[in-house]
Amino acid sequence: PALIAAFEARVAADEFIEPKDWMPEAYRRTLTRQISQHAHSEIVGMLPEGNWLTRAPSLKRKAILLAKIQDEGGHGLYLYCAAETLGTSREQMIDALHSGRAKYSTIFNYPTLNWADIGAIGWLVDGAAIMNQVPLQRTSYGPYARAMVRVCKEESFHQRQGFDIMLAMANGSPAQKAMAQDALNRWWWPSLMMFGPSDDNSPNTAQSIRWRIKRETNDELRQKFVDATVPQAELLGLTIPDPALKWNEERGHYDFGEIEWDEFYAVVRGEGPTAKERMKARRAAWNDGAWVRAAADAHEAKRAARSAAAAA
Amino acid sequence: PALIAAFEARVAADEFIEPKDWMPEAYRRTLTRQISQHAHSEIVGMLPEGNWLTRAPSLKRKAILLAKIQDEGGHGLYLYCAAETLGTSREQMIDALHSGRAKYSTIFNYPTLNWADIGAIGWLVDGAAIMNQVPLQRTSYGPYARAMVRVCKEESFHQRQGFDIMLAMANGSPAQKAMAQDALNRWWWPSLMMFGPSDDNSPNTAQSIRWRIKRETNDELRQKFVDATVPQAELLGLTIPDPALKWNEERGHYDFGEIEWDEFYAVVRGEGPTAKERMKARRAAWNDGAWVRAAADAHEAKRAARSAAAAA
Amino acid sequence: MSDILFRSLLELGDDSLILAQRLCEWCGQAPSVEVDLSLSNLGLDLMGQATLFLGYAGEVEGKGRDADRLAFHRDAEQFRNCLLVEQPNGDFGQTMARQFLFSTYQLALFEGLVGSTDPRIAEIAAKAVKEVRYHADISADWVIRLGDGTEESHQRMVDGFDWFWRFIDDMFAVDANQRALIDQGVLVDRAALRPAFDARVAEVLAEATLPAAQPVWQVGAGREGRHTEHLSHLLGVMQQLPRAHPEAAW
Amino acid sequence: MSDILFRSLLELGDDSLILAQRLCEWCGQAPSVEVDLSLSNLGLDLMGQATLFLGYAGEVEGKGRDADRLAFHRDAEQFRNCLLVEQPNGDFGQTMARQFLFSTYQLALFEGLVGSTDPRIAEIAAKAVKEVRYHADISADWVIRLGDGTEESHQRMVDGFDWFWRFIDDMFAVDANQRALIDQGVLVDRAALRPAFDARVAEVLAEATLPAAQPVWQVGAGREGRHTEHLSHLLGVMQQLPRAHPEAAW
Repeated sequence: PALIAAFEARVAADEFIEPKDWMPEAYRRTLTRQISQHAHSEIVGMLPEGNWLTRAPSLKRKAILLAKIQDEGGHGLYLYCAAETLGTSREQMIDALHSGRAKYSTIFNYPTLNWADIGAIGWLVDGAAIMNQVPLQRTSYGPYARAMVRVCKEESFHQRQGFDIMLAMANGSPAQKAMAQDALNRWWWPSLMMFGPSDDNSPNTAQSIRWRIKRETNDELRQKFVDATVPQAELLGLTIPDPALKWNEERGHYDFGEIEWDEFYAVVRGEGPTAKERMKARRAAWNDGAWVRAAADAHEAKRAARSAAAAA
Repeated sequence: PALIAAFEARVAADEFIEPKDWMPEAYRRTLTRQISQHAHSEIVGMLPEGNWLTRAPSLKRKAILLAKIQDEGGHGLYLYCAAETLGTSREQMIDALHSGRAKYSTIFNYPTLNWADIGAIGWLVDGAAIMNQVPLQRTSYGPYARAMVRVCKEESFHQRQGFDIMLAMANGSPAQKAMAQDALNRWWWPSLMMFGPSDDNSPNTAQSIRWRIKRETNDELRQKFVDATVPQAELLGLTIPDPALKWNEERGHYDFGEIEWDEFYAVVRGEGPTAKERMKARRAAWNDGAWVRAAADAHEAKRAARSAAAAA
Repeated sequence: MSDILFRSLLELGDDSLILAQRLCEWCGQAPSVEVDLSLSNLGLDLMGQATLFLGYAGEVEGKGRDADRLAFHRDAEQFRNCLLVEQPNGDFGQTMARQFLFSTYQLALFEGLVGSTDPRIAEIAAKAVKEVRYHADISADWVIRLGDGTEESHQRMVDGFDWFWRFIDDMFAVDANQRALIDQGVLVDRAALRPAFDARVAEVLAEATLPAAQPVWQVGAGREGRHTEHLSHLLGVMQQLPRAHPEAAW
Repeated sequence: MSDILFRSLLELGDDSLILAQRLCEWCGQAPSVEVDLSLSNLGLDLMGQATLFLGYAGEVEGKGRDADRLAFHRDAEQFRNCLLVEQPNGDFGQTMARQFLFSTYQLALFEGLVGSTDPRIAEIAAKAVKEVRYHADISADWVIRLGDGTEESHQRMVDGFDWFWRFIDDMFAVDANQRALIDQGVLVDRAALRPAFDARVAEVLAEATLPAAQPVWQVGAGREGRHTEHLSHLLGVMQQLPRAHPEAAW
């Protein structure tokens, strides 16, 4: 209890908790779940964009997309490392992902159907991720906070690249503009869902805020995202697919329609439109690569044995 | 020896030998090799055309091509059946194919690189096959001869369809005409190789002719093919890629250049440009389908057991 | 009204076309030569249906597009096929699961369309219904054979069907704009076919010793042009040549 | 002469472009995240080279085609890449065998082109040679690691290399028309690079405990636009969008 009190005081004083520091088990568990889920999201998130990498329509767009996906893999690595400092190995985390015990962001269970989806992902999905992640740069767990500093810097770059694709298409041929609008129609609601259940249905929020794992509620972040994004859509000349959307002078915010929570919970359960494809791809990559990882280990062992023999 | 004499007399009298008749072991062996090789050629021959089936440029062409490939599969089946009457099972023959002991026509180890190749295969490859096969309708082994009657009828249909593709492309856009010429350039020499080594290097020909397994020599058939095909190329307005090609008034035949026998023997050895792809595809189909064949057998056994139990 | 009829004919033609294209991918790859030929038969029937429905669709549209133009020069979001038929082949079991679900649906549909008040539709359906009855039978046979075969084949069929349960409602979806054509007897109300479909599926799954259809979140809306990621890949292959040479005749 | 230079620049650009496209296919599928990132690095380098060489090719041609036009609007027979780079990825071992063979060749080539009398070529090569030195090293490391790893990985490397031995001469082929440019020091005589290539390959294979290069019939002639069946499939994917919307800017 003295330990707990000291811990809570440090957190309240906005000090960073470091791996070697004492921390409550629930804090460790919550953080491990959150960071590994975030890491998995980066890795699974490579797939919907990878779906268009081989079909990117210009050399420049292809190179930018490849570099972006590479950044996501890099983020996944930092985050796995951050989570490992809490005592769970990467293998364990990956196993939890492949067996369906661990989650990843629901957004990546939606399909990428045309090239504008790559723009929409950068603009909306990375945009929403930034809203979620900027406060995490000040999260109470040091390794996580430091990983997020790096992640956030790259994400805002990705968001601008995505917006740039949307801009080119919104100002392109009628077919391109139609693709851009279609992408917005399909990605808008899933992006709003990225902030999680509404505050009424998010029982852990208070605890997470007290521990400075979160710093704002789901609904607060969602509102921020809507407020920031609507003017961007106007700039693009695209229509957000929500008839209830309108500026509320009194609140100083946009009002917007109700999310289809049935769909949200189905996707969380793993029944999203593209969930089977995503898990199949991840499992196949992992299983197909098993012989490579085993060979690398075997070679390393041989090499070490030879060095030892030479030294003896 | 009396048996041999009687056998040779029947063959010389153009009677059919039937499965239950006595026949020399060498005759049985030669025929088994030839018929199974022919069957394998039909089955492997589905692959180069299958390479363009999913990309056929019109609904009509796609349907015609699918039906054609289906015919080839059918030919493979008749021929496997004919070979089975000589005492070798289909499994054994397929195993010989997959292990590389059995051969198939060298022509199918060349790639199909554009849609005109589908035309060229019909026109040239089926054309050459017909030259080879028409005499086999009178071959001495009854089941083989009867299979060839059916095969030949369909092949000449295929040849006309192939010529029709060439005609459409030769009269099409400049790009289409270029594809047609390119296809002819690539398929001409391999088609001439289909008739096998020159008579000087074909030691078994005499025996095969005596047994009425063959009825004309390789070089005779090759000359027939050239004589028949040159005017067709002229009709198409395409150029046969052989500077030595010219009409020889005296012989009453076309003279033509020397085949690259090094290449021929390399392809026979299994080093053709697309040989690895073909064998990989066949082995994969067979291995991937093992569970299906096993399940069908298991189900059949269960069903039989249930019938027996019901009858008891 | 003619644009609704056009769209409805696209639904019919695209279903057959896309599934035929998937079956073409099997060519030369099937578990035995006999199965190869059998899959080609299904493919040829479906291609014939597609040609007739798309040809009629082009006439109804009246903009000079023939069946080839419609097949080879539309983007994915303009296709109106159900999501089921565009799903990848997977293994042979998965292909047969897909075929059984689709042919069972299509048989019920065509049995209805034989009585369409549109004589062209009735005529196409009358020809196709015999073909489809065979498709439904042969695929049901395979489902039973593989479901009640070996342990491995049973598991593969469970996994095979598992891929598809999310796409069943989509197959039966009816657009509000199609109501008038249904009322006129031009189209069949697909929703009304559902109970018979469910019963037949349950019957075959039971005989195959396979678990019943799984109640999972249903993914829409192929009929509105929102597809899965697989369709644009399929079209990329199918349309490669006509798109590269848009004005050529073949 | 400028059409020979154009063609030669296509050879350089297409090699890098096609191999980059193959590496893109690995994205999200590699044996580990680290390997995924490493393959992306190679792909990005190659894509950069392709952009520079094809851009220069377009300038030399002088018909207003830029690098994108050349990459996305040529048919297979107009591509001048060697056959090796268009081969399918196979498993990771096969991909590394291909990379090792190609990067070893490309390193020798670019080391020569750094001294090209054409300043644009020299400049591109000077930038690229550092990248390619890394590619050659990292792929040699993998060949050794996997060749001298487990029994399974050893066999997979044997099979992996086996796919490629027929394409080695093709990589080094020189067209008679290119002689003048070689004599002027614009291009490198690829044939002259062969002994060093053979020696390096032999050295790495030996360290990897793998059998030496197999003397098989050599298949030509990618440099003349006669490819394997794989290239048109690759291009169908790569060019799908620009071909469907030929006038769009992205």
